Amino acid sequence: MDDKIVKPEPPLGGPPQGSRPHAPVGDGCFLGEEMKPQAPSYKEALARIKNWFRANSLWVMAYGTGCGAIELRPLATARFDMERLGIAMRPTPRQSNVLIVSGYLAVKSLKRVIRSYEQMPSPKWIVALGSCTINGGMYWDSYNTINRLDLYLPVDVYINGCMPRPEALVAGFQELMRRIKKGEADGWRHYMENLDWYKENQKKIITDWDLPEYNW
Amino acid sequence: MTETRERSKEVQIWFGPQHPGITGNMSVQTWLDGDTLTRGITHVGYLHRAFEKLMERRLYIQSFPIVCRICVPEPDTNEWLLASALEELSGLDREVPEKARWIRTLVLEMSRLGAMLMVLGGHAGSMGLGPAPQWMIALRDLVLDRFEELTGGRVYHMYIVYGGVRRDLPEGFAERMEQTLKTIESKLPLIDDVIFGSAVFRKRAMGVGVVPREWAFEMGISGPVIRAMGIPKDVRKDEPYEKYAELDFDVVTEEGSDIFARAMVRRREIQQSIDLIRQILARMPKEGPYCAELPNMLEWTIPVGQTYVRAESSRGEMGYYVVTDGSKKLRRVHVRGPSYVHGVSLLERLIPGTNIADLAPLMVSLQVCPPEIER
Amino acid sequence: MSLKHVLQPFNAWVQAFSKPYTIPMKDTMRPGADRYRGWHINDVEKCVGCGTCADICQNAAIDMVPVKDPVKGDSGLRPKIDYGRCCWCALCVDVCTTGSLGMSNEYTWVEKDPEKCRYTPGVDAKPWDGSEKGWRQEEGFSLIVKDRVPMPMLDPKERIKTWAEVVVGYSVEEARKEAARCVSCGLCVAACPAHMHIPDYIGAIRDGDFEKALDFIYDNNPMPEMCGKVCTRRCEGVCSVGIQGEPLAIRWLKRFATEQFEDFAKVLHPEVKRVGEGKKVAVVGGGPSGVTVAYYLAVRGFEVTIYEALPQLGGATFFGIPKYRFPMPSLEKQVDLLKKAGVKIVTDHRVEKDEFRRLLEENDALFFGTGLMKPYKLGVPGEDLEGVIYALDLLRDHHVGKKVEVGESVVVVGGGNVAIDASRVSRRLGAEVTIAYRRRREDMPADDEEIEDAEAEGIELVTQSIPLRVEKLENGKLDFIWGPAEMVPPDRPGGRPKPKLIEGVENHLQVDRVIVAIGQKGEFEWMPEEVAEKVVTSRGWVEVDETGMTQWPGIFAGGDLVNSTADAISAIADGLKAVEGIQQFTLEGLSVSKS
Amino acid sequence: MKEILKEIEERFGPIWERVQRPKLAQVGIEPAKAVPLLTWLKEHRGYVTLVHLSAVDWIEQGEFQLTWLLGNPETEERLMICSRIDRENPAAETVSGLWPQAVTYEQEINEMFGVSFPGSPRQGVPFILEGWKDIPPMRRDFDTVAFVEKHIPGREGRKHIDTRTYIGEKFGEKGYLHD
Amino acid sequence: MEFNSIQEVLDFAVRQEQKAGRFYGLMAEKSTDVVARKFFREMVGEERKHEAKLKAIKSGKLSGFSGQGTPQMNLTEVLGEPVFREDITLQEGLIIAMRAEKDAYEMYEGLKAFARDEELKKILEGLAAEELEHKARMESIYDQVVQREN
Repeated sequence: MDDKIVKPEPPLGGPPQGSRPHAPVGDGCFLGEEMKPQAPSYKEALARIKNWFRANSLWVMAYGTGCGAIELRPLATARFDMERLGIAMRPTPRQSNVLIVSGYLAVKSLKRVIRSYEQMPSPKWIVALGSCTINGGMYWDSYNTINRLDLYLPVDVYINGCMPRPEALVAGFQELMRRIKKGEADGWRHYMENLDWYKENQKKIITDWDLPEYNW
Repeated sequence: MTETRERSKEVQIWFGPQHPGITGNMSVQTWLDGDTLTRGITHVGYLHRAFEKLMERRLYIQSFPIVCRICVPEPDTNEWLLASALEELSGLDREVPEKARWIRTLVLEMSRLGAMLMVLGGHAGSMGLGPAPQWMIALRDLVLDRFEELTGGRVYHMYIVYGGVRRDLPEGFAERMEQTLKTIESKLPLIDDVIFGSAVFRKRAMGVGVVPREWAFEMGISGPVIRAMGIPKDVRKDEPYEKYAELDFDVVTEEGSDIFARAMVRRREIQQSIDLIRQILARMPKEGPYCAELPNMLEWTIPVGQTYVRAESSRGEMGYYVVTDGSKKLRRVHVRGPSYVHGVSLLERLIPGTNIADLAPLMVSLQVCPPEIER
Repeated sequence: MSLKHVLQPFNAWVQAFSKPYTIPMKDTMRPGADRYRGWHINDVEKCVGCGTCADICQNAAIDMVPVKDPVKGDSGLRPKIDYGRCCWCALCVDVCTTGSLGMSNEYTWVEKDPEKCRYTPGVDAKPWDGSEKGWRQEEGFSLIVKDRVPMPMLDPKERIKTWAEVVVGYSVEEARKEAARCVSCGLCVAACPAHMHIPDYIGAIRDGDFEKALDFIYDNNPMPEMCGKVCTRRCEGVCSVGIQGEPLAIRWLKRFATEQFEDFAKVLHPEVKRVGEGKKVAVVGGGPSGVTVAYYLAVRGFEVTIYEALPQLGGATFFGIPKYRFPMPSLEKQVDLLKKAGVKIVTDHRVEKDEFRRLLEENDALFFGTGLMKPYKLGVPGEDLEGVIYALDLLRDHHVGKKVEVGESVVVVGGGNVAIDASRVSRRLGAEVTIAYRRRREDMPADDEEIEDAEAEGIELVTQSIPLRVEKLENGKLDFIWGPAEMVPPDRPGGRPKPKLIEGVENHLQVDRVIVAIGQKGEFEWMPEEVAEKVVTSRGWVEVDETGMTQWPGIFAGGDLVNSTADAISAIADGLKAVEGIQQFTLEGLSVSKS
Repeated sequence: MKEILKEIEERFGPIWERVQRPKLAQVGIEPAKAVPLLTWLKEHRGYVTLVHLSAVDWIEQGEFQLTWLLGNPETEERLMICSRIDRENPAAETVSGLWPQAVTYEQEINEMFGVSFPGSPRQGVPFILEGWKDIPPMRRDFDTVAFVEKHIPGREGRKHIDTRTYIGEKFGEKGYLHD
Repeated sequence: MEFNSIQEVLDFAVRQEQKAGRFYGLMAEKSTDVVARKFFREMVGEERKHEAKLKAIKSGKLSGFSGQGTPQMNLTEVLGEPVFREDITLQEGLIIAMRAEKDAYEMYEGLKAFARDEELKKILEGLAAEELEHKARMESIYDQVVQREN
């Protein structure tokens, strides 16, 4: 597991510093033990190697939440072939560690996306495509789509474009891989630490809340 | 989920919205008796962005870019429908120049070709035939390159506008298009071998998901689904629009009305689109304006009126019911997509008795596009 | 399940030997197509900040942000694009009135911090700033209407035979069609000295609500029909639609709005507090500035009297401008409204020194806008010969109806509107006309449309000519002798280049009349000495502070005497300034009679 | 199209009609006679297909307009039957008996406009929206921007300047007839 | 007219300026047109300024003359020679002023011929240039005020 000790900077527009994390990180979370106080140096090297492997085998969950998913198809198939980058499409959240939010998110979809995201094993990353995830895009005045994704889910990389081309997606994935290798991409840890804040935002927008309270 | 589960041997499964087999973002709540489905309800709303509500808030020119987002694989039909509806209501259709009509027909056919390639890939993919979708999506990507060159955008073209189109054909477009068509044609026989020649596909497609003939007219079924029943219904022939009256092609029909027949109709329509594109490029006028003199788009008002325009999209008859009230904004627009009938009532009537493994191929064969259902 | 179908898929192995589709990794980043819609780029110099791109964007992705302070013709705002909203439809590029906004063909932008996904193209540096390729405006497609609705005009050949009005005026559909071209950016409001609500009244005309249009116009212009016919149209000079096309016909639309009503009083319902009850104001001079002060003070309850020396109100606009541009009845409706507002009008009444002193006693405030009524002389020998006359006198006599004789050929010295009017009047009186102007054609202060009309009517223009002297010939004609001039750079920045005489060369021109129209000056004989001493400057103008008050507290001034632009709308602007000044002055209990 | 319109006029009394295109005509009729007309057209005149059912909100006149679009497969002619119902507790007769797909249309119109179709199978069952507590959103008195401001936070940091008013302020544009 | 030292030349120039000042002062009282009156008063002030400048040069505070080099328009060749009248106008006043400056310029040019040594010549040239500068400024005012539309 990644043993970087530095406290992650809050997500932009995220909760105020020092908000009490839901449960001491580590217990109740799926993998439990990785948050030890001071790691000896060989752990540092081990972490870097793990990150390297992790970065070079990104498994993307096959869930096209928005219109950007259609540009994932040329990426997944022969023309741009993300296989050579080590990226593969996986059917279920249990087997994948990258969730692509490919554009707008209807409130109904947001509920399923949150559930899928929470079913993914840590470490997991979110790639947000297009302008709809940043500030609402074309549907900024629609009563059924969310305007800012980073209020509900921690986003590691934004790929801009409406919709971003396969080449832009390749650049985006390479950026994600670089950030993972450097150990910077830790949106999932931030989600765990500020679960209250995220849950509170999610409940505000999802009216018929019937999701579990914990991050399983 | 919250339904209380009576004690019965029936099992309830949610198929989607996160499922590799689903076509787009919808879910089918199914009740199973062993392997065969006894009942199914379609749930949509996962991609609802309230287009019609938004378009009531936008000027006419501002509704033009949002419309192509309704159906992603084939955006141009939407653009054309809104353009021709408002042209008819405002009287601008008399001024659309000749060349614009030809370019519009070309764009519509290219868009059909791209959508058909992807759906045929979906047919194979839903039955696990790995290589076919790889090739089909790659061929579709070649068509997208031509679109990028012509319209400035890969998937969303925002190109067919009121009064004509936004830009002229770039130089050498016809040659490059011919080159793309040749590449696609060279791959088609190979695709026939892999899909229609494969025993797996034939066994799992023939005789499965049969749509009875008598449902056809009553339910308003259209597109490849009705043509697979042997009924030659095609809007481009029934109510020819743009330049289709001057093109010679005949409606592709198959017998059997099962998944195999529908796939075969789509396969032959790919060839039909390729021939049509060649005809259009041959008869495309060289010079002439490509757009009419538009009024000041920030202040364009259309007199009161209502109309219903329809076009043949790859999934079937797509129509726009547009009502204007004399102001600068639409009073109402209702997008009638073919999937509204195919994906909900027809699918729910076909589900009882089919095997759970055949649900995905059945949905792909009906070419259900969820954003059309909930818009 | 025949064997054929089991084996047939294996044909796929053929594909193993053909060329792969996959694009090699090194050139995955293919450049976008030539007209690809990528990130925005903007030529910040060409852009005038009209905000039309922000209006058309349906995602409200464009905010206009101030980049430099606003000047006439440039609002100083520049579009800032929010890529959390943009959908790359490029409508902003196609609607751009100056063609400065474009799109590059770059498409890659990966960002960690969503706040950074906003920038002002052309101001914030971006790697794709200089890209030539990408979506640009093109000739064959335009979202705004560039050509003006043609205005029916009399044919040049016919109009020199008659005194009928040259500009016929728009019909209702033509006016509404022309008004529909407006993108209501507001640049014209800045250029107009009176800052009229131009986009609002054009919008009202477009919607067919002519009452509202007239109400907007009358909100800060009491002589709209006059402005609708003879204004110098600085607003049309900065109209954003006019940058790549023809500007809106703002002047003719104003005139159209006034032509729809016979009695303005029925249409206008001013709701202004009547603060001036019991206060008396005298206005000397019935020109545009005087009428403005009179009307807007009368509406506020002041008791206003106008003293006009000539038989009709209107000042220079009425007497200086001939009938074919400004027919006599054009002022009736406006003067009628003045009377209905309670203004007492005394015409044919030249205020002299002692009456001026009496007015100072009786009134709380006094406004004078007597304009420049005396012509400057040529100053060359031979000027006092019998054939040399002054343009102002010619126009006034002709206007009042006196018989004016100009003979067959005439030379008009000067390049302003007065010169052009004098030459077109002489043309209509049957003379061959030549205009002698000292500088170049582009320096001519006259309205360029007027110059074109004049040339269309067969008037010859001689530029860079300095008059030397006038001599009497035996056959009774005059010999107008002039020398060529070379241009010398101006001494103060922004000034006009100055003509310098080239000695030794003399050109002769035989004419019946020499009409002098080189400039006008104010006349102060009627003003008491003690007032003139305080008020008049050594250049013959009148100095006023920002409220329009002269050095003498309580005496206000405006019009050509005060401002240097010397056109009707600037006079009205001075009038409006004085209205505020007088209202403030009298409300503070001060009175000119006491000081 | 003319004959069918004349026939409808005779059988069903005063109607408003207009031929929009050679193969598309519009008929306006009172709500009570709408479904009988639809049934008659389906049974006896070959207009077998219900292409779509839509609702239009004429809030100014306080009415909803329901539009049934019927298609005749043989002659490919289309007939648009429109009828106006009152906006206060709107209700209309169901056609789900004639056409199975009408169930979905009626369910959506019920959810989006609040028009109830007594007797239609899935009335009140949410079709598109989930956990919706506000008034039916497609009604024109539902303001989507106000809803978004209240419930869906966006990204701050943007200030909208309207060039028209900005120039007016900067150059001191003033009116003298109204305070 | 023999000068044998710079001081003498400067004294002569100062006397000229004073004479011009009195000449304008006289015209200021007599003319009835308020604009002309104000213009002549302004010219009186102008001449006094020149005088002060010459005195400053005499007393060594100022080093020399700084001509701005306003472009000449030789209007004086073209315009007539108006004579002073009670009701003289600003236009004629300007022409009179231009002519006076031109005469002063020609006078200093003429004196240059008599100057014996280089020093004297330079001072006279400076004075001539100064007068020429004043004439050019008069011409520019004339062009601005009178020739507004020409």
